[in-house]
Amino acid sequence: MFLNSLLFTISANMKGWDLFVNSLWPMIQGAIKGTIPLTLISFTTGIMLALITAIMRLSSYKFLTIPARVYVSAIRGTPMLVQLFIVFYGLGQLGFTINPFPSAIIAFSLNVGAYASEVIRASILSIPKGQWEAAQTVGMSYGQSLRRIILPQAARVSIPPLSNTFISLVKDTSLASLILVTELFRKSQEIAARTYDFMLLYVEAALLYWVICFILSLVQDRIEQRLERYVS
Amino acid sequence: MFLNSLLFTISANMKGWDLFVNSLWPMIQGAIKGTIPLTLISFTTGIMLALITAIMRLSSYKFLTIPARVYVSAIRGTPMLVQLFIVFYGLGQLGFTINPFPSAIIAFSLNVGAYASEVIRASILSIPKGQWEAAQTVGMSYGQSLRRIILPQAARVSIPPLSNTFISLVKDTSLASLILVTELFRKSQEIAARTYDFMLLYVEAALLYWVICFILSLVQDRIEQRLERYVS
Amino acid sequence: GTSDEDNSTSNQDTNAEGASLYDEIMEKGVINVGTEGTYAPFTFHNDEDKLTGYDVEVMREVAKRMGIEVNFMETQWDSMFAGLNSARFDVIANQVGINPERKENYDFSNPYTVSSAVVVVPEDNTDVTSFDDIEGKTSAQSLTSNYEKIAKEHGAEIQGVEGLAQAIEMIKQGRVQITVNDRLAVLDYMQQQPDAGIKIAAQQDEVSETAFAFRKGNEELVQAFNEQLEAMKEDGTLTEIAKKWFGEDVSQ
Amino acid sequence: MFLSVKGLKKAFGDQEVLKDINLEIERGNILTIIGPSGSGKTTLLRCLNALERPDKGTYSFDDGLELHFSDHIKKNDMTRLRLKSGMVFQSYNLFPHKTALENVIEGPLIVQKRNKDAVMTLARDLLEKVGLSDKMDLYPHQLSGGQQQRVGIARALAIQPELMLFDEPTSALDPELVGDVLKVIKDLANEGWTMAIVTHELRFAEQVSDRVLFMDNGYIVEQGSPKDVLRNPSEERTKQFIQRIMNP
Amino acid sequence: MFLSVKGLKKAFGDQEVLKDINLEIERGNILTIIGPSGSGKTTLLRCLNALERPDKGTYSFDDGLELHFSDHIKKNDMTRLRLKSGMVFQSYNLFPHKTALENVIEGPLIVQKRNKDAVMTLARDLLEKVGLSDKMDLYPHQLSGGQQQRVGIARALAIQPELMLFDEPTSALDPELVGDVLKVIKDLANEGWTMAIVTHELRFAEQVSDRVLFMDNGYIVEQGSPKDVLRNPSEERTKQFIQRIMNP
Ligand SMILES: Nc1ncnc2c1ncn2[C@@H]1O[C@H](COP(=O)(O)OP(=O)(O)OP(=O)(O)O)[C@@H](O)[C@H]1O
Ligand SMILES: Nc1ncnc2c1ncn2[C@@H]1O[C@H](COP(=O)(O)OP(=O)(O)OP(=O)(O)O)[C@@H](O)[C@H]1O
Ligand SMILES: [Mg+2]
Ligand SMILES: [Mg+2]
Repeated sequence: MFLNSLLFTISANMKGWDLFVNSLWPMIQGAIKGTIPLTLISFTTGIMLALITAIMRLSSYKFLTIPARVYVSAIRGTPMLVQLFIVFYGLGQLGFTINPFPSAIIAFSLNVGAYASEVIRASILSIPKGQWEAAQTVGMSYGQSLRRIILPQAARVSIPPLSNTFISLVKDTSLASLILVTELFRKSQEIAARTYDFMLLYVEAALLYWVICFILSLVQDRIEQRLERYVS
Repeated sequence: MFLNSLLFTISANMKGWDLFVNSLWPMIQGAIKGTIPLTLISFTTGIMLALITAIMRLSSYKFLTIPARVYVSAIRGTPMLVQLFIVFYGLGQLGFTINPFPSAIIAFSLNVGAYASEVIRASILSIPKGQWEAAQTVGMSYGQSLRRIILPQAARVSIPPLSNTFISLVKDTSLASLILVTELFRKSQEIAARTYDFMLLYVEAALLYWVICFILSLVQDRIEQRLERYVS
Repeated sequence: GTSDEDNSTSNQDTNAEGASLYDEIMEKGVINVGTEGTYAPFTFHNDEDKLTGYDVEVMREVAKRMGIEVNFMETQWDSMFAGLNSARFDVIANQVGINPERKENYDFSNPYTVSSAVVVVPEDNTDVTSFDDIEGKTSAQSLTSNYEKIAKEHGAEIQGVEGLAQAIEMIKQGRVQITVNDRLAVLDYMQQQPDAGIKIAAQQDEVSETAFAFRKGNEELVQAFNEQLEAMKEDGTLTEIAKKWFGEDVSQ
Repeated sequence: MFLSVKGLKKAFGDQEVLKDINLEIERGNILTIIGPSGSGKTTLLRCLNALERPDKGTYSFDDGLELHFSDHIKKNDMTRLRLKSGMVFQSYNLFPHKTALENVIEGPLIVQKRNKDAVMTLARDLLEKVGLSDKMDLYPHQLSGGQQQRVGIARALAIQPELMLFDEPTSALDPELVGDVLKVIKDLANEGWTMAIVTHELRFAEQVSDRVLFMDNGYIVEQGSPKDVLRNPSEERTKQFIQRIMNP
Repeated sequence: MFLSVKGLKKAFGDQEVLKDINLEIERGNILTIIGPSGSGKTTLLRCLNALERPDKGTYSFDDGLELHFSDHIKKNDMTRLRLKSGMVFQSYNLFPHKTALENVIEGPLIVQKRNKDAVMTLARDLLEKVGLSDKMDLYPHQLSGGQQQRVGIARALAIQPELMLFDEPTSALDPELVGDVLKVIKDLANEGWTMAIVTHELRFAEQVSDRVLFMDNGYIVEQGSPKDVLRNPSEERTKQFIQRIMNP
């Protein structure tokens, strides 16, 4: 019903439709230049950070677990927006001036690192102890067991929750406009500022995000299927 | 190092410290009047919505699964901000004018409902098939099995991921300021707008969020322990 | 009191050799300017997606006359002063209204816009004809703006919104009765959205002035801006730019 | 004749798991089902309990209930069928969030809505019967496998079924714990319960059964008295199977 | 004497699981360990394989390696100890993301870094020895339990240990599949491997062992030739145990 009315509002109003069509390309450009590279780079580095953090938290040394815990707790406990501000403006006030795009990458990677580390930790813990022991009995060291036996199995378990983190990240990148990075949502705001039709443009942005997330979920399915290969 | 410099900046600057102290109480009020009730109410209704959605998705009837899938996909695929705008301004344009606070509750509940439904669905699926069958053999109907056997066990599995959703919600409520609800973050912005010290006030807001999340994680631990009661 | 004196006179404005910000800018030949890019017709993106608007053009002209390039850095109003404080920008060109509080924390150039506050009401409204009539009415305002203060001073209840478009949407939906805003911005809105069903019900007598905002302690830079602005006033360039955007001279 | 099954067929997708099953169970009799892995023993029990819906075939009970699975079956008849039998699983499947006692009362109290006091008395009696009167308030994870399986038996008995079904009730147990469970089943046999038991404990089968049934590949290959089937099997496949189990 | 164990002790927290274990294993001999659940059999094997670190006691090997567990043990010595034995688990513990062949080559190739061609030949030979030459490229979930266990044996053999340890290698298997695995173990016995086997298959123990060891409650209650321990146990506890297993 709502959607109907909305479509009606849009189509009854040819100006609205024109605006919709004309703003599509700038927004897609915003996605291609901002949203997508931000997401991909931050996710990749974030996952590596997450892996290190997860392994630190699983260690039996306090001097490794405590920093990992504090990091995870601080990042998960505070708003993304503030993290961006601290990296960009806060470090700037203290004399470390980092450009917008790398600042965004740092903040988002730290964010992904914290959330994903919990996922990875849980997935490592979910692998039966027998797998560690079997690896040990064929002579593997901790690192070898982790790399060759545990992580490949943990990967399968962690794909669905990691894809949640990923999808959240796609949308969180819209915050990057606060620190001068132009992306999809910023584009919609720019156009809305000119035309004052913010509802239409925000809904359009939302649809684009949806499309991106949908495509990503297809990719997720593919990866999951590949990893399912070896389980019944 | 960063924290050190920050503390130094703050403490070397007694005016900054005064501002920090003076703004604490308004922000806490914002938390008590906005952040916390918004979070609690939205989470409660969201969980109920999530339960219904999860059960719909698990059904074998397309006319139940498809709406549930679309709902989950649409909400997870689009930014929270836009969802808030649609409920508040969008429905308003169509003639359904809802006040800010209830609008925020609706939008956040819908959001929690989508994210949590996936968690609940996964936790229901994680309960061994044997439990369904055992319930069936003592004569239980689908509803009875679900209520008395499956959900109590699924609850235990779903606490950690649901607490993620919850913690995200705490911070997402800051978006409610965009539709006129005054909460913690809005307070920090208001004070910052007056004093121009955005960094200090945002960091202060972040610390408050962290405290809230920390307290919530203690509550989570308690609940988990209670539910662990019956497993070794 | 605020902490900004310390920030604004902080180490970043003179480098190790003691060169001032002005010297630095002139040497590099580029100035970093903070602006929203989403505030039409002052600073926004046109159909070709190019940053433009009154403030943007004035800024460009000033820089051209100083013989330097402009590097616009676009961010939201919320982080505008954070960007200035942390030396991300050297100046803000974004219709920053001059008021005593801000003056305590920042330096201002001479004003380049003179406007006034107006009250916007639904087209069919008849009971608001002056600023005195808004007492007790609910007004949608951007909480960090000058206009919020004006509305409050006249006894209106405040509802916070994100910008003018949202404020007017609130009026259209009957959630609030009025909004107080900048006359020029409202005129632009009414030109873009002629069917909006709103009108200007009253205009303040006192004028409000907006200017470029700088961190404190950069008199040399402010001075340089003022020289160029004066020159632009004298040779009519400023008036020309104003007329291009507003059809009238809003610069004085 | 308590139950007579005719022409029972069940396939999962393309795979025919039960191909043409005909059998009869007398009231008070004990039927043991043996056979190699994958031969369909579990599926047969599950069909008897309505956990799986057969594709074809007929059940006729002595109280007049008749189910023709080629036709549509009324929901009500499926429920009647289900409550005729109690099922004991290989892996116990106790409710982990409920104590032993709560596991037992769940059926009669919640489903059958019987009087609470009566149910409590019944449950206590049953738990005593299986030798667990001192473990009633423990959770499943606090019990050994053998104790859990005995709770499982009490839980199945509590709905007062006419037929008890056991699917390899001891095969998940430590060898030393097997005895306790088999003893409970023997006691039930002596009390005159009607039972169908899938088991690999051939010695036990010999002692307790009235009738032994050997399945292979979805068919009943041979059935008869324990002595006939276990000591003097007439089919080659049966001989082989018994040989392999007795002397691994 | 391949290995002599003296005064072995192991506790988990307060609970003493191995209390004072003394035993000897001769090269080429087969030692069977029997005993009730929880008596410490698995823990003993795990201590021999260094999966658990003993609290006290001494291991002396015939090649001169000596470990005194009261003292600090060099990491290098623990590694030497671990590679002396191959472990076969009750629940197989195959690597599910690797094929049968990959499971077998993992140890020699990755850990011992032996020549790839040699390792492949070795792995193929081993899989053939356990009767799986046609299943090399299947994943564990595509194999039956008995087949998985045989891959487990091949995997343990591949690191070419001097001692093979088996922890109830058939107790998770369907009765019919037990035979195949026991046959493989018998073949290894005939080839002269040194082995320690925990099992509940007393008949098999009798056939294959040189020495049987009965554990209870963390102690070795009785040990000797299979005939002595299984047919004429001198201790009451042993008699009881054998009685219960043989006639459940
Ligand atoms: N739900 C199902 N879906 C598909 N195939 C099934 C299903 N249940 C059982 N089967 C198949 O039906 C066949 C018979 O299975 P069933 O469990 O009845 O054998 P069984 O005689 O009980 O064996 P076991 O002694 O191993 O328990 C097997 O090949 C099995 O894979
Ligand atoms: N990692 C551990 N932590 C604490 N207790 C343990 C651990 N491993 C074993 N135990 C305890 O040690 C005792 C001996 O266990 P073990 O597994 O060695 O017995 P077992 O003889 O192999 O029994 P089973 O026949 O059931 O396999 C048991 O009481 C067990 O609960
Ligand atoms: Mg079965
Ligand atoms: Mg054991």
